[in-house]
Amino acid sequence: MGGKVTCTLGEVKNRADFIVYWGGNPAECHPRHFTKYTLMQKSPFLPRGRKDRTMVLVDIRETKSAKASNIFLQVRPGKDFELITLLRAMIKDQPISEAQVAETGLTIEQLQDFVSRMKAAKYGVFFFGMGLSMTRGKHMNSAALLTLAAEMNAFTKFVAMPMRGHGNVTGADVIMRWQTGYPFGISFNRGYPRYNPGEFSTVDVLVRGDTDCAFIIGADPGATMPQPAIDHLAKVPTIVLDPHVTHTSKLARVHITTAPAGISAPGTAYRMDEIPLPLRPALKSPYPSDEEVVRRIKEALLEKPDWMGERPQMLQNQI
Amino acid sequence: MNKIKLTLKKNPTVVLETEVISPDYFLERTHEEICASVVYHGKREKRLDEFFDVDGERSDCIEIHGDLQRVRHVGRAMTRGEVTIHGDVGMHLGALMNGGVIEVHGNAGDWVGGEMKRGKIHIHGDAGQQVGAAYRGSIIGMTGGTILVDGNAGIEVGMRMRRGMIVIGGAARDFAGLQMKGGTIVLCGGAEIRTGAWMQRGTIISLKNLALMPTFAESGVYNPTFLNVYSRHLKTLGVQLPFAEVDGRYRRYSGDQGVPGKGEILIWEPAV
Amino acid sequence: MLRITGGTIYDPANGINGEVRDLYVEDGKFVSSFTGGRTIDATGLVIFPGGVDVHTHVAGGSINFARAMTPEDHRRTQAFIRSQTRRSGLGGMAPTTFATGYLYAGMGFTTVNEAAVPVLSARHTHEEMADIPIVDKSCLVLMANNEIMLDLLEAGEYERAKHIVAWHVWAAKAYGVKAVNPGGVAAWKWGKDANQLSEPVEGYKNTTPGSIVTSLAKIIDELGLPHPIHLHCNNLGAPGNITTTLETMKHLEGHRAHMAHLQYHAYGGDDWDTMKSESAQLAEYFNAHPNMTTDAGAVLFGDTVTITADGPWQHLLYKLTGRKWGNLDVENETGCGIVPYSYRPSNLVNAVQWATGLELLLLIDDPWRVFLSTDHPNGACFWRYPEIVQLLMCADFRKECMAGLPPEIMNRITLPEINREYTLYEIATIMSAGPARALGLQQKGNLGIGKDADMVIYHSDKDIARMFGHPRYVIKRGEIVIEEGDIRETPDGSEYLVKPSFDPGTDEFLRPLFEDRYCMSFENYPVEMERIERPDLQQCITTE
Amino acid sequence: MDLKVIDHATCTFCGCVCDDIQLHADDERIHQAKKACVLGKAWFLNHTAERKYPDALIDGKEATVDEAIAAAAEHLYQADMPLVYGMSNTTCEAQRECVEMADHLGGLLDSHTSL
Repeated sequence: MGGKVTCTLGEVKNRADFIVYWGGNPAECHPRHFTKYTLMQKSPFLPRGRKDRTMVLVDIRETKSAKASNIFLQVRPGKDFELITLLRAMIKDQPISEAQVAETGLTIEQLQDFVSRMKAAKYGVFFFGMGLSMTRGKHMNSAALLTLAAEMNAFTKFVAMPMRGHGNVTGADVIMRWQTGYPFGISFNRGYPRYNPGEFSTVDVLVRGDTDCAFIIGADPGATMPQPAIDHLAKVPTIVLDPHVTHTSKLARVHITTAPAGISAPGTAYRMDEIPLPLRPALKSPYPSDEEVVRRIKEALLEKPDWMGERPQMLQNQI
Repeated sequence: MNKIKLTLKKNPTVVLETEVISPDYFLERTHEEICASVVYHGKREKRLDEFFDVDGERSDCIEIHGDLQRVRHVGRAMTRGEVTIHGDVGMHLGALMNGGVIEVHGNAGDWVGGEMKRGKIHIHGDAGQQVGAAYRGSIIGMTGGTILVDGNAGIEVGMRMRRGMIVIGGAARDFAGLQMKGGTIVLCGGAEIRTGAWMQRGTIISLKNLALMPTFAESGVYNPTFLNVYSRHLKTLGVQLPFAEVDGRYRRYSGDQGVPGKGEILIWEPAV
Repeated sequence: MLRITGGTIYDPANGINGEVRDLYVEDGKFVSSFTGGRTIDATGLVIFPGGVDVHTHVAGGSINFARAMTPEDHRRTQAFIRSQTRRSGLGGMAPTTFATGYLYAGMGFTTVNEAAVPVLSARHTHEEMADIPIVDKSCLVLMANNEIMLDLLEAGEYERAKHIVAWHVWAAKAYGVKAVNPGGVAAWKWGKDANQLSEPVEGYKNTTPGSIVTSLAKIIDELGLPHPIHLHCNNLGAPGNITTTLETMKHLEGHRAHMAHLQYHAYGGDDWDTMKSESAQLAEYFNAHPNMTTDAGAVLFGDTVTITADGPWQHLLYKLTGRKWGNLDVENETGCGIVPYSYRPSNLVNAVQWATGLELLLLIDDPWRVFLSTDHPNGACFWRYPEIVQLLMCADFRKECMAGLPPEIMNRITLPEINREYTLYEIATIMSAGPARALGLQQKGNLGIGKDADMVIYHSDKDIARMFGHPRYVIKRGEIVIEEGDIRETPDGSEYLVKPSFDPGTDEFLRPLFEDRYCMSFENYPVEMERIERPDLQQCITTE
Repeated sequence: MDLKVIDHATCTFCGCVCDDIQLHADDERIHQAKKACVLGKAWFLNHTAERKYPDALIDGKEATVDEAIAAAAEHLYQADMPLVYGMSNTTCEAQRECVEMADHLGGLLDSHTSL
């Protein structure tokens, strides 16, 4: 069934001697990842720093990150899932032939070498990026790598972590989990949280036209989502909170300019390994913070008549 | 036969959740009670008759007319009776079903027969994603019953299913039989990629050639007698499964080695 | 102002055992009397001080990780629907924060102690605790595998280590110190475990799990933390671990200590096939050593999710069950493993665990030293405590349950020979007065004048599980929060903190080590006081 | 002019959330972001305290924040299935308000993760 085996970045800094980046380009997208956490740091366990660590990059093209790596494995586009599943078989000594490996674009020797290095590692870590999680297969590609990491623990210590982009998306994930039990893709329409990505995830909701009012904060779907989704945002009343007038603001009925987080709005943000950090704003903004605006909208809503009516306090059987 | 007829009279503007449209729920209820059944239009509680004309009462035989694409959870957890839909229908049709029959003259949305236990669902058109699949985080999908889809189906057909049968008349998309633990999937029109990925046990039969995962190993040709039995069973469902040696043979693959699993995929090779 | 008249009162802290008395509440505290105000007629009803959970996991990185791993459980559990004044929530194995408050209060608990806070995720833990309504809270910071402290102990710098511990307690805004598997988590990070109390910890020459335990207990006593060392021993859950547990207890002589979830540390046998309960032997030692308190960590049959900072144990469970597994290693201190698990009566190991928890509760004589817990969610979910109360109060019911166990269990447990039945007074002790005293929370678990007016009013009922699962009223600081199962109010609870004194130079000493070992700025680590909602600073004490 | 120096500032541009940045700022803008990477520098230096945009827009026309809050609340209140989406580039404090609002609205709640 697999699972999720992960750690904080300090563990990587102190212990990881085998670091795999899969489908990501940290050199350009997370520029300090190498220096702060993975490659360059020395620790009592890895006194020679970079020399004590091996880095592998698995990607479909040779990005700038390949220069930093000891080993670059160029996987054929769309074959990550197959490659990871082959590795799952190989670590368990299943017979795998050259012919089976061919479609991944790699050789059996490359995979055997990779497997033996993984097993020889004292502390291995997979970091995976959008090249894995956003290509065909999506969450199953991530699940595959998480499962491989979990299974590697039969041989040595191994963990996996997504390379989250976009500032504080991790914070949203963490907070939704403690308040609702679920990380994203939630509906409260029955009065309690329900979860079903594909059903309640935003692109699907917008493309099917399942919402009649959209509140957008800290994101610009008008610039990033598929056109049918954007069309629906333009069709329904859309409300945007953002430090800039964005693409989405331009098709929205209401835009409110807010102070940018960490620049002029204080608060907390979670790092990709779910460690919270305080923000220390340097500027005073002429605009209110997101926090203040959302609170005031919420208060305005509370002043309106209750639309929900009598419902039981608790349900034993959810839908 | 006594029957309850529902006709959609007002199109929902957002999703309409109608788990009350179920033989078990309607069976002991009067016309007025059925009309007053609570449905959810988005977040708002509404009466069923705000959206449907209701004809009949106290029956476990339900006939529905209209475009129900936005109508979800029809026949949820039903244990008996019949639901017949003339038109398209939305997600979770017959999810957690434990008996009875659902027939759709049209297309169905995602999660048809999700985690169903017993009964039969027949979609004459296409079905969405996750036919007979497990919901997020569940270890087990469908555990029994039959799902027939005459048209095409989306990704993750029969994901984590343990028992039962799914027949896709057209083509399935990616990950058919993902993490399957048992049961049978018949793919009459083949499938896109990653069929049988991470399967532990169970059987996938494809009448069209498949691009298989590299972690499936060929283990011979096969004309097993049990396919004869399958074939006869499928015939009663209106599905033709070839099994005579003169017509061709099945190539057998086992996997998924990544697990490692003992599932099998049988691919039909017609005689030249 | 609220007066409760005619109730039968069980208030062990004041030696009141089933006497009919009136209670008066003003400004959230008990007072001697007044006139006017609202009256609750409690004639024929039973009154306890509000429940106190000394050891639970309800907030922070690990339980939140468990929530992420169990969406299937969230779907099948009870759902709390939001109202104009109340947030929605889901119960189950790892309830959401809001539901955690509703469920605890719903069975009469008004104070909970979150038992494991990794140094780095203290800020996160406090944010979650702020979202647990109704109950008052405290939390314990994990120290026993802190590499900076271990290095100091290795170098013989005991005083400095003490300052480091005190600094961490305050930086984490914790109430005490939890020690998990001393030395073992550090080893686990290399895929190993520390099993022998006297063998040096991986990477050290002199420091052993035993020496860590003794030093930390001494440090905590000298700092005067109101709650002693809260110890999760090595070798959790392993057959034959009684030896480790007894040896650990010997290392604690002369110090106060709270032994967490003792059930998991009371096994004999050599392997899973021969595993048996050694609760009698353990209870005998424990009874003779009043320096210790413990909580049961009882197991109930059914589904749960196991989640502990004991990574090695969790990996073993994963291998045994083949189910989902999560693991989260936090730098320099802790790792936590998460595995969904079902305890089944037909499984011999589970049956032994079930019996062991009850045996400890029944064989430890002094109810002031053994407390009700399931190590939520490890042994069972906290909202199943009423079932344990029933098992403790009804020997016949226990016998009924034992009839369903595999016959070969009988020479592995002593439960069938125990006829003790808890009285209401004793239940009030293990559920409220005792844990409050062990935590050093003098205003809790006590219906005396001036104490916090937290109480629970039960119907007198022969069906014990129903009586304790469905109180008539639950009153938190004088406010009726639950009435006949309905959630009336959801006030915010306080958070208890302590500020042990440490050398002001500790910051300067720690900064370079911290920045070397950790991956965040030293200045960004300590949780600011203003981040704590309703802080309640407790005084340190003098111990002899 | 003397610049104000902020130590241990936190950059929220990417998921690394580096918290060792030293910012040098006047009242208007950040002039230096020491230790920040090229992406972080751009992030810090491109935001200013200027009033570059109107406080709020309603149907494309400038409005006050009060008016916009009232309009937003009314749209959300009237909706049968409102959606709250995004929450990447904002603080946890704002995210908590968003989750509470979605809970109260009985709506959909989703983040960037679902993409």
